[in-house]
Amino acid sequence: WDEPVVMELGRPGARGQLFPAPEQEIEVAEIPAAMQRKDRPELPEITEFEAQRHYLHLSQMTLGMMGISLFGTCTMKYNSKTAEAATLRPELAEVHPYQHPDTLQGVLEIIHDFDGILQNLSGMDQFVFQAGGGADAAYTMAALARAYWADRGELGQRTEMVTSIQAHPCNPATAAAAGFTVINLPLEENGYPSIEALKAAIGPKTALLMINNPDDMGIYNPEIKEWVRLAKEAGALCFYDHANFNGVMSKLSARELGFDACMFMLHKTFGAPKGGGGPAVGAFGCSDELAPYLPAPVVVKQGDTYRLDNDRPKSLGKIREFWGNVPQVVKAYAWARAMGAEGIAMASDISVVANNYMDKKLGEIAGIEISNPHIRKRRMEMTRWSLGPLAQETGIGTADFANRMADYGIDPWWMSHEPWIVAEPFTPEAGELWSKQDIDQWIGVVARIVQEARETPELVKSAPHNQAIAQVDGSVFEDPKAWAMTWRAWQRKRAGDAKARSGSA
Amino acid sequence: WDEPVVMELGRPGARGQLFPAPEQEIEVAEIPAAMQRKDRPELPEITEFEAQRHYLHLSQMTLGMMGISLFGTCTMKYNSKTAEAATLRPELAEVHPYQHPDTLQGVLEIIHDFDGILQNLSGMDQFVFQAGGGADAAYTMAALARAYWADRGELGQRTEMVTSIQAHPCNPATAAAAGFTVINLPLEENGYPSIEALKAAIGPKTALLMINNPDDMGIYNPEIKEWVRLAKEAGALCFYDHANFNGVMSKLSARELGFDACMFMLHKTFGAPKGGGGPAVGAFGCSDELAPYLPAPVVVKQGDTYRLDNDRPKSLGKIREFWGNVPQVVKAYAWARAMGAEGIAMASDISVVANNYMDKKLGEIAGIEISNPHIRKRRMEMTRWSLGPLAQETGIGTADFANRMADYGIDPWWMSHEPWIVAEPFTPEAGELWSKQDIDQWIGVVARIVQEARETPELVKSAPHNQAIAQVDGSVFEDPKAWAMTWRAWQRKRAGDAKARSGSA
Amino acid sequence: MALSAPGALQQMLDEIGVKDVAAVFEQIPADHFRKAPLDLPPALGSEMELKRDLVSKLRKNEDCETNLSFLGAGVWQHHVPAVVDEIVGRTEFATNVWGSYQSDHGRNQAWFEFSSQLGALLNLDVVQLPVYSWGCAIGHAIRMATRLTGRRKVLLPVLSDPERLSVIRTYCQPSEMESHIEVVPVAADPTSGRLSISDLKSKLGPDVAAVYFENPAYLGTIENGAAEIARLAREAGAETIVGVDPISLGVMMAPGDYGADIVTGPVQPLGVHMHCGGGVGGFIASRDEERYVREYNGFLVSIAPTAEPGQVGFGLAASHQNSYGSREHGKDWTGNSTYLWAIAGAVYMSLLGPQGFREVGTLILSRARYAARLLNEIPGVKAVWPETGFKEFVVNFDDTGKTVEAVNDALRARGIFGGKDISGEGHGLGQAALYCVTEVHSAADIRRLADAVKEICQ
Amino acid sequence: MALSAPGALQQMLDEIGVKDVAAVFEQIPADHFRKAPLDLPPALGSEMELKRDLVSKLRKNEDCETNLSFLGAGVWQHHVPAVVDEIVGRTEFATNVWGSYQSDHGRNQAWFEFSSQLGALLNLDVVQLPVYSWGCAIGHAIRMATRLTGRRKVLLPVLSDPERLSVIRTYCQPSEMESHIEVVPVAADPTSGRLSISDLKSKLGPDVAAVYFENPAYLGTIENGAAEIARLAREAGAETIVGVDPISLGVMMAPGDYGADIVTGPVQPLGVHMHCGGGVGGFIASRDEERYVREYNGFLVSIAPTAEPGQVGFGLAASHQNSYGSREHGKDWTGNSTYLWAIAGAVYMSLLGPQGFREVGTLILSRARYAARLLNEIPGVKAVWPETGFKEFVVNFDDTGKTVEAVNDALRARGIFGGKDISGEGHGLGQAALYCVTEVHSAADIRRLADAVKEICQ
Repeated sequence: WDEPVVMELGRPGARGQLFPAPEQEIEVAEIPAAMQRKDRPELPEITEFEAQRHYLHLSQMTLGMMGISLFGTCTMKYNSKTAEAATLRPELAEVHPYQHPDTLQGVLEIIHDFDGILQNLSGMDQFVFQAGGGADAAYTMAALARAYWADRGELGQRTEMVTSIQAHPCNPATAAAAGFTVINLPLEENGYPSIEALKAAIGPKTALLMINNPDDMGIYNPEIKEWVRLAKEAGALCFYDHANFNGVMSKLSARELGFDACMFMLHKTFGAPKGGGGPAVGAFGCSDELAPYLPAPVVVKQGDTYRLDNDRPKSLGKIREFWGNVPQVVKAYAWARAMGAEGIAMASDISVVANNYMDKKLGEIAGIEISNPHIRKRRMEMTRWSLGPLAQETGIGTADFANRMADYGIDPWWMSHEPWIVAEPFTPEAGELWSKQDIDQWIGVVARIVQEARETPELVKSAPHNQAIAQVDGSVFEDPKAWAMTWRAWQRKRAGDAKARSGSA
Repeated sequence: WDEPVVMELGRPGARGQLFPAPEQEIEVAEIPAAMQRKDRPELPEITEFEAQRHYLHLSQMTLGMMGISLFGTCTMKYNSKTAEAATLRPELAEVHPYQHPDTLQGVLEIIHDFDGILQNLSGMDQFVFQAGGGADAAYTMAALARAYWADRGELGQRTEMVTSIQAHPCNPATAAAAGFTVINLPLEENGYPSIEALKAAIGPKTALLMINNPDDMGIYNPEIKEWVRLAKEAGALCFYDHANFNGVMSKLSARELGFDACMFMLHKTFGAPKGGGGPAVGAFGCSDELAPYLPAPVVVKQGDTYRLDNDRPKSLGKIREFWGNVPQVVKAYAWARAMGAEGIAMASDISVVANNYMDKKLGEIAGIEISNPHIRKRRMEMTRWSLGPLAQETGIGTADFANRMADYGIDPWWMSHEPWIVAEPFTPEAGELWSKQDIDQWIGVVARIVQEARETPELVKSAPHNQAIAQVDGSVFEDPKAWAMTWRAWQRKRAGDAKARSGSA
Repeated sequence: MALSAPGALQQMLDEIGVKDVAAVFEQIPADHFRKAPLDLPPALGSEMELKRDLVSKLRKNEDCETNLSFLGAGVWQHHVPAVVDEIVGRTEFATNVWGSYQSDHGRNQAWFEFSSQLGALLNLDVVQLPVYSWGCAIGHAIRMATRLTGRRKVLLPVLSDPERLSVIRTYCQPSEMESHIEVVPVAADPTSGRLSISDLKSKLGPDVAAVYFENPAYLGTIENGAAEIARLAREAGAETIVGVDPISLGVMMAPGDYGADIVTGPVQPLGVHMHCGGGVGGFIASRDEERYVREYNGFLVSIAPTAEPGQVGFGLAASHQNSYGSREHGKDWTGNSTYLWAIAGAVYMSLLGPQGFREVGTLILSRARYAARLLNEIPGVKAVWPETGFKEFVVNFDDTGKTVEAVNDALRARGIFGGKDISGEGHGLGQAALYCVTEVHSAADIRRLADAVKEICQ
Repeated sequence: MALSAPGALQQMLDEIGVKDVAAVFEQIPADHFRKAPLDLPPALGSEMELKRDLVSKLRKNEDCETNLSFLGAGVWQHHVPAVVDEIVGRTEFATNVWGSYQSDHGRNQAWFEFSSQLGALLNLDVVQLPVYSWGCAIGHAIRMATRLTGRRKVLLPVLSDPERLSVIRTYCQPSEMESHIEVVPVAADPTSGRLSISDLKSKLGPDVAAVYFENPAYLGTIENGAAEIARLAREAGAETIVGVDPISLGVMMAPGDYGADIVTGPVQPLGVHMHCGGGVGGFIASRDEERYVREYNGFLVSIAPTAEPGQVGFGLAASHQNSYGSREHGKDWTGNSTYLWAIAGAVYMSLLGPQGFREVGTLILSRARYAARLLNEIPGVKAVWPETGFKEFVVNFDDTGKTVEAVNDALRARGIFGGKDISGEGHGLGQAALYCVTEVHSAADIRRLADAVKEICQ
């Protein structure tokens, strides 16, 4: 579709949604003059049919999960329509969080039961679902650490958070936003920081350790138990960022490894849909020792009744309003119930096997190279790869490659979080969703673009060619005179351009 | 998408839907040996995700109402998602028609109220909704006429149904299927049959007259009151096929014109969705005199309670099981309530004005010609046009034209029902849905293809070019050796072909 | 309506060159315009008010999700997978109009996949897109048989569903019509409910166009003698028309394998909600022989090569024989039908696959037998033919001294919809109800029913 | 899982060249594997069982469709158009992952249209995609202001929502932290509930980074002095941060027009269901000045030309400053957020248009005032500041001798959810409840409430 921006559609007076006038017995009220709106907001005026058609067109111009996407670090899952449909029922969609708990027994029961499931998977003692994503759960950890150390009167001293340079950016970012100084440990040749570096970093100033394992390169830190031991010896709290839980579900228990707290991403590992970036949930779990600091409310069971426990004087406060993205919790509960213990174990098996199959097939393509190639052990559920050799040979980098992938109906790959440790990185993750046919087709596309990079590099450089739009001019995104985050700004700047042009003509 | 047929997908053992084993306390039962299935049905084996993705791809390869469609005789309408969502609630979707009426009061109330609305629009005394479409409503009329004449002991004599050659094919077809002899009246120069022809056709053998007005050419028979008078004088029943009601809503009353019965297509005039060919509803209404012959049950109100009246000894029997496509009735009710009397009148105004605007614009394109060009009066809500001049000039006919339209994201037009009275016909209908921009764009495409027909006729002949598939080889559709209505048949015939080829090689 | 925006209509009137709306209605004589003004309920102009009106009315219904229902007999409560609802609800499919192979390739492929998968269940090569209902499918099939044989009599079981039978009779016309088709009932074996082979033999003859029977039959019984019936019909030169429940075909023999010539059945079990009876549709299938294909009334979707080698497309085969192509000379008639349910069926069958059909068939059968057994154990309550059914079975209450109506009223007060009351249907089965048990009924549900019936009948 | 099909996994193991699944987990030391076996509830392997489990549990809830609810305070019951539900539910959008301009152009355009339309309501040129909630948006805005000004104190109304305030405090850190931001309340004018200008003046000074207020405010009051507050803040060198309810902006002045520097607000009123609080999201907006743009934490979608002349595409502007680009040096942090609600909002705003926002604003205002009047007429019941509100207002029950809890329990027994109990919030308003009335509440609903309250309080 050659679809205009909605602001360009319509005609004066067209209506997509009518509201009745107030009933006869109701006097029509007005906003006080000082605060009355005098202008008409410059919104489009279109019919309901036109709005529907426009957004249906836009949906069709969105690849989403309609093709094959081995998008690393995000763990592609099937998002059950059954769970989706259940959460859209009025019994959940039309429910207010301030209703009396007697009227919320169904949803509280589900949250409570799901809490129990996560407790079992992690060994933690209590979960809350307030955080709006994985990063927000990391922030919850940082805020909880503040409350914990403040309660002990040590917050003034415990000012540092230790992590790895390979940890997801949300860990250092949230810790910093919470007021901690971030210490990033560099990676060694074996793909993870050394014990020595850790020892040097931790001490009486360390408030907490935030770490994920395996990391995005697919490397598991085999010294993690020792890390936790050392950190706790120094008094620090240990947080397990379980973003990459998919490959170790049923294999590892955060608590058994010694961690005090962990988080799961329900929109990722637990099959809730991602919505193109939320609503999401970072489920945060911790030990009984840390539970008093959790954000309120916590769902508890008293006899046969479920209640919201708001009486938590040591609580860190609120991470966000209400209890979290409840429908996503229900979807995650549905996923866990549909899978059961065996299904969860099998999903983890499949995701790691499939990833290794993918690694093997990618390894057969000349010009791309696995990260830390000297590490011979099989990677976990995702693997960082490098297009470095091909880029040196042909000038085609990972961003060019991504541009071209969409032409084959395949989502551009995920390159890497910052910092890029390997040259021209890309990070595929096979997961348990895709069939062998899907993975083979994906690898076939990679092989084909590698060939194109050698034979017709211009074709790759100037991609995409058969998508809705051509390559975007990226220069505007960092140029205050050109960027335009709204139609208003675009109109103004285009008018400015036109004026400038006519002025110079 | 280059989407395979579902039978080609999957792998042995893949599952899209699991069922539990019977509970412990239940003995697993078996079908008697004589009737047990021994073979495995050759169905695809795919996952739920793969099934979803496959059918989502197919949906995206369906233009449907995603573009602009001035598809004549079908009256394109906006199909409200509000009504759709309401009917998908368990309160209607999970309702069984044999439930006790006490448990059906909501849906019975809606049906009863909608009956009242249709009574008002038509002047008839009772409506039923059993017929599964307009054709089925015509069949209802034919079957009712049988019951009526049988009740009077005249069925042996009243054996003929009179209609116009331009009436929708369902009228003669259903009357013939019901056992009547069909008399088709030819059209005169003025676009409708003459009173003389009618007089010659009707008499003591005439059981009924079935007629629509205006017809698909957009011509209104101004003598229709005289027709009805003459037919009733001969004792015949008069049925108004209100397929083209959209342009005369609020303008005409079937009863005031003298008709005994009429039908409305709820999936067309009343805004229920078409579903690509149903479920649909032909609402059938008649006078009190004919009501005893209606198919049972009829929804009636007794005091404050709604009931299903099954006690109708003179009933024609059942047209189909149960009461009809109830959700479509609810959607039509919703449409009528959303529009109200004024909205309905305005929709009819708009549809006829828009059609005349379209006529004016089409008339400016050389090579296409309005039907019966000597009739100068403005057409009703649709107009039959002819591509005859262009076909003579360029060899491009209406079917070629339709093939090419899809390339512009526009539904191929409706050509004409049989028989084709004008050369290379097409029948656009502007309706009240489309904006002026939409109609202008549609006409722009027609003008452009006319130009292509002159400049690059091969391009048009070999269309489509940018649709999911290229031009289909139509020869197989009438060839018993080639047609294949199932994958089984296709496999068998392809294998036969391969064998034949290898034999001849 | 885009053109209801202020001024939009006037702009068009100006372009046309008329001064007001009345001018475009010039064809209608003045005395034809209606005199009675429209008197409709007030408009619910806002979506908000409209939704509230609809929802508040529909909430007056009781449904089979809140209540436990054992109603069947032509529309049955089966599990509808959420993906089926999604696909059927896609606006591309739901609001689709007529389409063409160019613009609606995806829909046409889904249609073909419906026929293909149903053909795999039936072991038959030709499957038409569904007609309005199962009863209508039988009606058309019988008319096909009369055209094929030139005969005008059809035999069918005396224990037929009065609802479908009434539809069939409408298709066969009153006896006063010249083209009348005579409908002759064949007796049932009282010990099994199955068709009486001896009575069938006595009624078969050179005037019989077709024998129709169902498998499982209206009262749930499995017709073990199906092959024998088909053989006898064939010997008499008659067509064998069978009605089957497609959800049984993972465990029951495909009708194509026991000699059925024309097969009909309901579409609703394949992923369509009950919709208060609005979920019905009926299929017709046969072998791929030209004599059969030439008698179909509706849409036959064929796969076909396209101008691009190796590519396939889809279109309507033998379309000139339908009423669109041939008016009164066409085969019966067609028009808007229930084609959206073909898409539902395609998705449903692809989700289940061979193993899913086997599992669901076994589950239904086992649970239905369990229900029959539990009810049969209640004093005074008798499951008639308890070991011969698939998902439906007849329960007799004569010895409880209660009418089915009384039992059902009492059940309803307990949130249970009892089986369909068939006492008045003239089958000679006394105070009897037809119970339906499917995969949605757990053992606990069935026990809840049995406990309630026990309590009521004591 | 396609690879759970029998043999499928083995095929891959063979290709990899290992003999069993354990081999691919070779990186994990043996003593790291969990010892406690998984002990989860039994799997609900079939969709049918899963659906029944979910539905039967959710049906234990009471909802605001069956009951009449007057709860608001951060999530409000508004009408959600069916088309919004459709678009948001499209699998393309709902299951979308991260996307790129190449593959997800449509989604990016919808995002841009959200910002563009909201910008038109706010009369501001920069709108970020929503963060987790309104409270979070305020938190980020305050942190932006401290970075912009280098000051570490924020003034806000004493009559703030404790829920949002708690979130804000979390963003401002405990006082023990070096980078602590001090949160200082400004008194309210007791006769109107509005911000006390004199108290504001007394607290403004060279250490104040920002003044935050809401319009309408937590307790529903309209801040007539908004322009004055912004002027005073500007004079003191502080940023003016405003919180607005976007559904009010058809009738209330755009914050861009009274001097707001940074504007925040909830997204949920724009076409998102309450979802038990899971429907929230918060927006941040400002003028298009580089100093502001450089302080945003999340996703700013910009329109941009493409390689094809005349064509436009979309991408993320200033993305290096967020935490993906700069880790701990980024502006606060970002991650998965509530971007699906941006699409809901885009559809919602396009459906309403300028006239729809005017109508819905007038309707809400008029009905809320009507409700306040009816309740105020009940002996002992007092609408506090009845003429200053938009959709929410405070009702005091002191003179009835009843607690809000008792009134609400009695209302609940009548199918009515009374207003939020704010008696314990320390605002000194006695036994008081915050009532919310929107376009969904008809005059009859409001009378039903008033009649019930009257009956209860007599």
